[in-house]
Amino acid sequence: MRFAWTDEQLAFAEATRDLLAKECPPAVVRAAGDAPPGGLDRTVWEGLDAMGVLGVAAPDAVGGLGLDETTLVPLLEEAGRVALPHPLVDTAAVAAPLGAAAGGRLVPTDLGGPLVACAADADAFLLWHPPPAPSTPTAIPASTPTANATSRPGMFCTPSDPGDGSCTTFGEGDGQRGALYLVEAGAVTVTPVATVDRGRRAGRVAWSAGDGELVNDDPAVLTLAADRGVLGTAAVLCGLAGTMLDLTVAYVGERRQFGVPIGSFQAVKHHLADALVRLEFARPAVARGAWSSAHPEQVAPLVRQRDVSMAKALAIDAAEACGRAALQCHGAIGYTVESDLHLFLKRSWALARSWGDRGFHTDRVGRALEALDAPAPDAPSPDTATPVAQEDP
Amino acid sequence: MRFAWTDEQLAFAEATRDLLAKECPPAVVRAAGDAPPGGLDRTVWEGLDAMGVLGVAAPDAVGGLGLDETTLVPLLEEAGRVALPHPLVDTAAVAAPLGAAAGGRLVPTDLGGPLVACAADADAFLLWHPPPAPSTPTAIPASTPTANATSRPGMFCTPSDPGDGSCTTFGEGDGQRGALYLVEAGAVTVTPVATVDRGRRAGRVAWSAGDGELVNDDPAVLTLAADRGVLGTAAVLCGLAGTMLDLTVAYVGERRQFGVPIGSFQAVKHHLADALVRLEFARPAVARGAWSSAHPEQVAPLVRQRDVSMAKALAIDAAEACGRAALQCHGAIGYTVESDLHLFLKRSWALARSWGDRGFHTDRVGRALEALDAPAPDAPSPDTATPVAQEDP
Amino acid sequence: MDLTWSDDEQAFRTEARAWLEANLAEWRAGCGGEPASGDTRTGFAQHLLWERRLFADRWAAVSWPERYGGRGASLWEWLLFEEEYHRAGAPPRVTQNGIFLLAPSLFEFGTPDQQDGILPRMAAAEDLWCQGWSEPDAGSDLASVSSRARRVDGGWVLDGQKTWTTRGAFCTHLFGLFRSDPGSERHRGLTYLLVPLDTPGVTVRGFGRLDGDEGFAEVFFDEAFVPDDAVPGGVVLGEPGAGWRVAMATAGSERGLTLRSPGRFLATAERVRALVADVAGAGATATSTGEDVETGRADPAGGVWPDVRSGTGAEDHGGAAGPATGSSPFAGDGRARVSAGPGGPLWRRAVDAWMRAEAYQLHTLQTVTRLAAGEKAGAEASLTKLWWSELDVELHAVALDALGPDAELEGPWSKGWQFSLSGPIYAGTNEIQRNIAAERLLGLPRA
Amino acid sequence: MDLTWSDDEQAFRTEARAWLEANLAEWRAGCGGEPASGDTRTGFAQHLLWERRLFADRWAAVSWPERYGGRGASLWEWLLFEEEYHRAGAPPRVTQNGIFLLAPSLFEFGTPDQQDGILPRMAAAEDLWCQGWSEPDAGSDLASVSSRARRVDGGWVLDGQKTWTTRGAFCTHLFGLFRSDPGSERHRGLTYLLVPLDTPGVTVRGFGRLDGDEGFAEVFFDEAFVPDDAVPGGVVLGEPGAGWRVAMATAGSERGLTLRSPGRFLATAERVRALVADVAGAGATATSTGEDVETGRADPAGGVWPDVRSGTGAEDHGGAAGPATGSSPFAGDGRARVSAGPGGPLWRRAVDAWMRAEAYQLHTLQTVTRLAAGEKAGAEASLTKLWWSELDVELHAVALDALGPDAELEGPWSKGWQFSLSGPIYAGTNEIQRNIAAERLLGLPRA
Repeated sequence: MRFAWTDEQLAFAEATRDLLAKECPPAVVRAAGDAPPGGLDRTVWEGLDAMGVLGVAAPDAVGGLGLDETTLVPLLEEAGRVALPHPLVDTAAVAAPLGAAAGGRLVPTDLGGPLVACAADADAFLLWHPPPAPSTPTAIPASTPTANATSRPGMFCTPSDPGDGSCTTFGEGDGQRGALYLVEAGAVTVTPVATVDRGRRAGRVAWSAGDGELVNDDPAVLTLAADRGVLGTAAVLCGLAGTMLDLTVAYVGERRQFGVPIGSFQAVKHHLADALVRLEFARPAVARGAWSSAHPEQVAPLVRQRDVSMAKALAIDAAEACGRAALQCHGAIGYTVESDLHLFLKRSWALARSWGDRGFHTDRVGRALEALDAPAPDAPSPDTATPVAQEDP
Repeated sequence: MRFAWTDEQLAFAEATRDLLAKECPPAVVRAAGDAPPGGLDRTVWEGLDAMGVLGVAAPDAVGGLGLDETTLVPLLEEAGRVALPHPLVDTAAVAAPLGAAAGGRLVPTDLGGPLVACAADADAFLLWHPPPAPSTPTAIPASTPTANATSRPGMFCTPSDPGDGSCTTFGEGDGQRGALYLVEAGAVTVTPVATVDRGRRAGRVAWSAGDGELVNDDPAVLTLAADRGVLGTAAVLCGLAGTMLDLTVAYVGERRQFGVPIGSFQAVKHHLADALVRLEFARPAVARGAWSSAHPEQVAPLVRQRDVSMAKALAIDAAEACGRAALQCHGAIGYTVESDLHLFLKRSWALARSWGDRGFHTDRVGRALEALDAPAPDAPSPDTATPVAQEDP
Repeated sequence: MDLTWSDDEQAFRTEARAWLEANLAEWRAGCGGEPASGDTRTGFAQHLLWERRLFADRWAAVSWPERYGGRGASLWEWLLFEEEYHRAGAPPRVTQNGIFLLAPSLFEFGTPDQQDGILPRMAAAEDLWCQGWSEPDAGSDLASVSSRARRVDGGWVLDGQKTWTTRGAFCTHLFGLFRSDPGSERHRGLTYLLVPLDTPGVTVRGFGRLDGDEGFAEVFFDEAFVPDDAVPGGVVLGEPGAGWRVAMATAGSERGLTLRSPGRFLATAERVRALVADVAGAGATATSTGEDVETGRADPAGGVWPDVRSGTGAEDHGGAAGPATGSSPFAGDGRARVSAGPGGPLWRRAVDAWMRAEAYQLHTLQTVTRLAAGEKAGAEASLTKLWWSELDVELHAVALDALGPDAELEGPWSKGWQFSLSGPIYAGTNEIQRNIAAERLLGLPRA
Repeated sequence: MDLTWSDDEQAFRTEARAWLEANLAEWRAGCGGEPASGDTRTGFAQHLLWERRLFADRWAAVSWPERYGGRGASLWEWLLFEEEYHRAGAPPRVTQNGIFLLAPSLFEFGTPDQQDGILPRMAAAEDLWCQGWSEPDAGSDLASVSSRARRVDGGWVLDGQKTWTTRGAFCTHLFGLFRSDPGSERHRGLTYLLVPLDTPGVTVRGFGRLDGDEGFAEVFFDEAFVPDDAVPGGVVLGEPGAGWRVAMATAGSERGLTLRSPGRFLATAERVRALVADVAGAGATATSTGEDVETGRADPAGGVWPDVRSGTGAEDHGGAAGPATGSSPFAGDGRARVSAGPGGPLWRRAVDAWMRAEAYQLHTLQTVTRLAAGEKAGAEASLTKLWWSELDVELHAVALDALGPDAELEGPWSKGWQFSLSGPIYAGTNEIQRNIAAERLLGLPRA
């Protein structure tokens, strides 16, 4: 039993933090929201790629680092801390680790290149390799069957750049469920949509699955990939929460009213202490979600699902508590786009309801608990064959 | 439009408050919890009877004052303020107003006598006239049909005195629903039960409905009677909440820590301000519940149900908020039976879940709203025949 | 106690409702579609057309005397009008800060000349007033105002800066507090001044609120000379040096009922209930066409997101027809529907919020009864502000949870959510209100 | 990162579980039924039998060295033991304040003689220790302690009063803070003393906690002479006058993991989930035998309490057999069942509370990892205390809401509810904890 990141993991996160601090200050996030189609600056993305962050969890056979979620999650929390406007969860957590599960064809062979992948808001996602290879296939796992699925547009994505065609997203399937398709990029249409978080550069997607080729329909593979999106989003939310708290602590230490720093008022202290509690108890849950995801040989899929959903649920709480406390303690200045706070606040609203909202994940945890209870209604014996992680964290 | 108690109503409440302050200080409430069966002191009860409080809402034809809920509710709030250990809601709000609806036989002819009536925790209640007329009939509206209803014991009551046979309560019916029965008192068995609020002197009741005689099975009458129990309990909860707040304000003004009264700390102020808000917004809802109940000619039953359930829901919130804030701001001294706070706190816990809990009444309000929406999904026209109170408070 | 409206009041309501219905449709048509936000330059112009329409038929300030463009309506009628206004979905009043914040002070402290000269043009939306109270260093601590007003021959010279001035970039006039006694501290030595924004030396810079709209402004005063007759009747409201008392009267209005009438929240509560009912109904079709509901339920481990599509009680809310709405399947049609259906977590939150809105209405009726009996509004306004501001946040939070992943789309709900978050901050933060409630209503000792 | 237990740890858990199962049954049988509360005189005696049983097989203080009656267990094993202890439903430890509050200070500050003389008798429940910190005027403001200790030849003379001393009426010894330097203020000049309660001049008066049990005591000191050798190794822990530092080490223990291990809350969370599942199941029968479900639903106005018996989704949780439990029909079988069923409001609250308990477990594993690496526990203990105390209240609130009108019955849940309400108060109120968290962890300025 040792519940802590390794020194290597911490060092990687710190290096990532240094890069992001330099290349992704709030000005870059603002610029991402304001940039016209095709105009997104890629400096930080290329820096992350050069550091190997995009391919951390890609198999080393294809040039990735072959590491797992316990290395990736701290990096994603760092991305959250700066509200990175690029689709890092989608790329590094969802797309890259799929590897051979996607028939070997989805894994970019040149991780140094402009791999962009994206997923959001659905049990369907799409991976896509952008120009200069315009005919590179796009992968889309089909989603819930609905009467009008093929003509129904998909939901938002977090494209790196909807304008120049390098956007990726998820779409809805052709009536088949839980299958990974390859679709020609040209068959996908992305229409930017206006969301509260302009830095996400979200788009609505329409595509015709008729153009697709089935490459994998193993539900276990697809659930695992989606769970990585959930876990990654939870990590990003913790990062956002941490920054909102830090910004506020700095502000209330400086801002004076009634002759004293407002941070000396008990009401302000207690708001922020309550927010800190939420964050400090969410982070271990996210870390455990990483461990459970990284150890399929010891952790049953149902336990992993429970753990990543719990991570998301508590990370949502943390982001909500930190966001509300931050805005209230900033007062009017926080209620403007002149303060940087709004960049993190709006991202946290969007991500709280992406990849499943609070109610969804609560229900998922509860159902997993009931399913885990079912085989042995009395307390499980310690020497059972049940994976250890099922009864102990 | 005039949303205020009349001067007469306020004067009656003030007189009641004076009597209760004199005859029902905390020592009397403590004594009620400690008194052996048969040993309950009746001084305050007799005083209330002498003032006409028990028969406020009884028809004047039988010696009551013939007034309605708008006079009764302020008196019940006063009873809550002192945690009166007698079944005033059951007697004055539920039993006395039934009048002719109970076939004329349930209305005591001597309101100056030891009328005791009681109802709790169920859509069933029982009225009973105690010795020296041991064969006076008891009225029990039968409750939910269940497979084993006749043998199933009823729930708690708030007896005035279980030991000497003068206790009354509700029971469960004989498979018929929503009917008012007369049952011989001797057919009822009351077993005292231990509850957190000893001052309620609760008992469990068993009876055999086979001995009963049907006197009324009009659901409208029985719902109205039960709604009066809900409304009365809401008023009592507001009174309890007010006293808990007052006790705490006094305590935090006196208690010094760190060289200052603890009431000067912002954390304490904000706890109590939040509690006060809850109380001050619950009280108008309870008052409206009284008005809606008192004006059947203007208020449809469904609207009345919505209004009394809303009153109970918000009164529960107020009592909970005031109780939690009171205990926390008292600190350790509040967490003892030496402080009087516990008398009010425990009563509020019991009443919060009697006559329907928070979830029950929320659901009832929501269903009433949907039923009221149904006939006219668009906004109702102001000149419709719909009773005024249905669209405006 | 009498909770019925008189025939006259009913007639007033009927007239208001009919007028609003007809005029809203006409106004919207004139805008060529849904008008833009009143906190943008384009939208403000559109909203001025609405304001002038209100004024033309004497609905701009119903409680004012007829000679100022009002109807001499009672507070009861004002409540009815507000209820109808919000029920009809009429737009936010861009004239609000003049009509609801300055005007009450003018009625109480203004000279007849000021009242006669200022109020009709305010009602007509010819003069557009913004509030100049907050400064970079005077927010919650309003008494630390440092903008200066120096008395000179024939007028005042202003220096300093105001900020967070709502719609300042679009207004014509500002009312504000200035320190007129240079040696004074805190509440003393402040003067309440009425200032045309086209005064030389006054510069206005609009900036973005949380939602990005240019709803705020900074106002800079650089040796700006305001002649005594810059507004009719004179630029000082009340006595020079007594500005704090005048301002506090306005603060009472802002916190109390005149700024945020219950009708606003009741209307939102009904819309939230309708939205939740939509979600409860919408999922039915999507789920009932899915063939694997039972599978997903029996085996939570199976499938990609088995529990998304199962959901308890999936069968018992059927009936709604037509295609599913645009909700993402990730939101869990089955789950969201159960949560939004009768007795579900989201449904209960909507009912709860409705009760809180209704309680605000009742509390207001109680307050108006007292005011009608000649009592004064006092520190109770702090309780009111705590109640409606927290209620508004919860109402919109329920809506966002009902929308699920759609919640982040720009639209009325996301806009309303962002606006609701300002409620616990403006008009005195809720922390300040709790202090006031504890000290003035409960009598707790000051620190 | 490694979240698996070693084979040795697994074996330890297995041994503990087997021992607890066998011994709890034996002990309960020996009590002749369910034992009384350990905070009553009768119950305390029964619980001492349990304590001695624990000691006999070296389970009383597993983390202590073997020579003091422990097993030299690691913190990991201690966590496992606690988890098994609470999962088994073993009783509250009446020796807790000695073993978990005094002992850590003894290990850190005690002399070998004190450790050798005091610890084994503590583990054996021969000496029973209570905490003497709070005084009538020193609660949250512990540094204002005014009980006096005067140095005399061969010992100390004590005067003053301690209060809210848990189980003081049943204990044999007290550890407490006394002002030994008469001119000193606040944290200075305090001495940590170990005092036999049978010392002449010491009077103990038990009084009732919120639930009425005699779980508290006042302890009066009236010129009580405590000889230096009244306890083995001497009655002063640490240096005279340096009592604050010793006490704060204990305060850290109390707030931190040693007093309230995660196993306690995980066990409660599982019981709450089971209770909610019972409610969800129990209603099914009652409703399914009612013939008027549909009527009630179609016409909410009909019947006495139509909505009590209808309830959404009444049909889809059927299956549980047997007679309804004793719940009142007023609780609304149908409604309560829906609320408690999967996805319902009560069910979600139970799942939420479970997650919070599980998060506490995870947070603790993280803390123990740090301690195992040689780091010191610090102000983070304030966060921990906020978390578990609020969690405990919510766990019991969910249980009470599941029980409905039965919640007021005396029993384990109402007892647990009352006890949970002390959590935000004792061991430093949560208001004090928030101050500490804000000032020491976030670095906010002191007032």
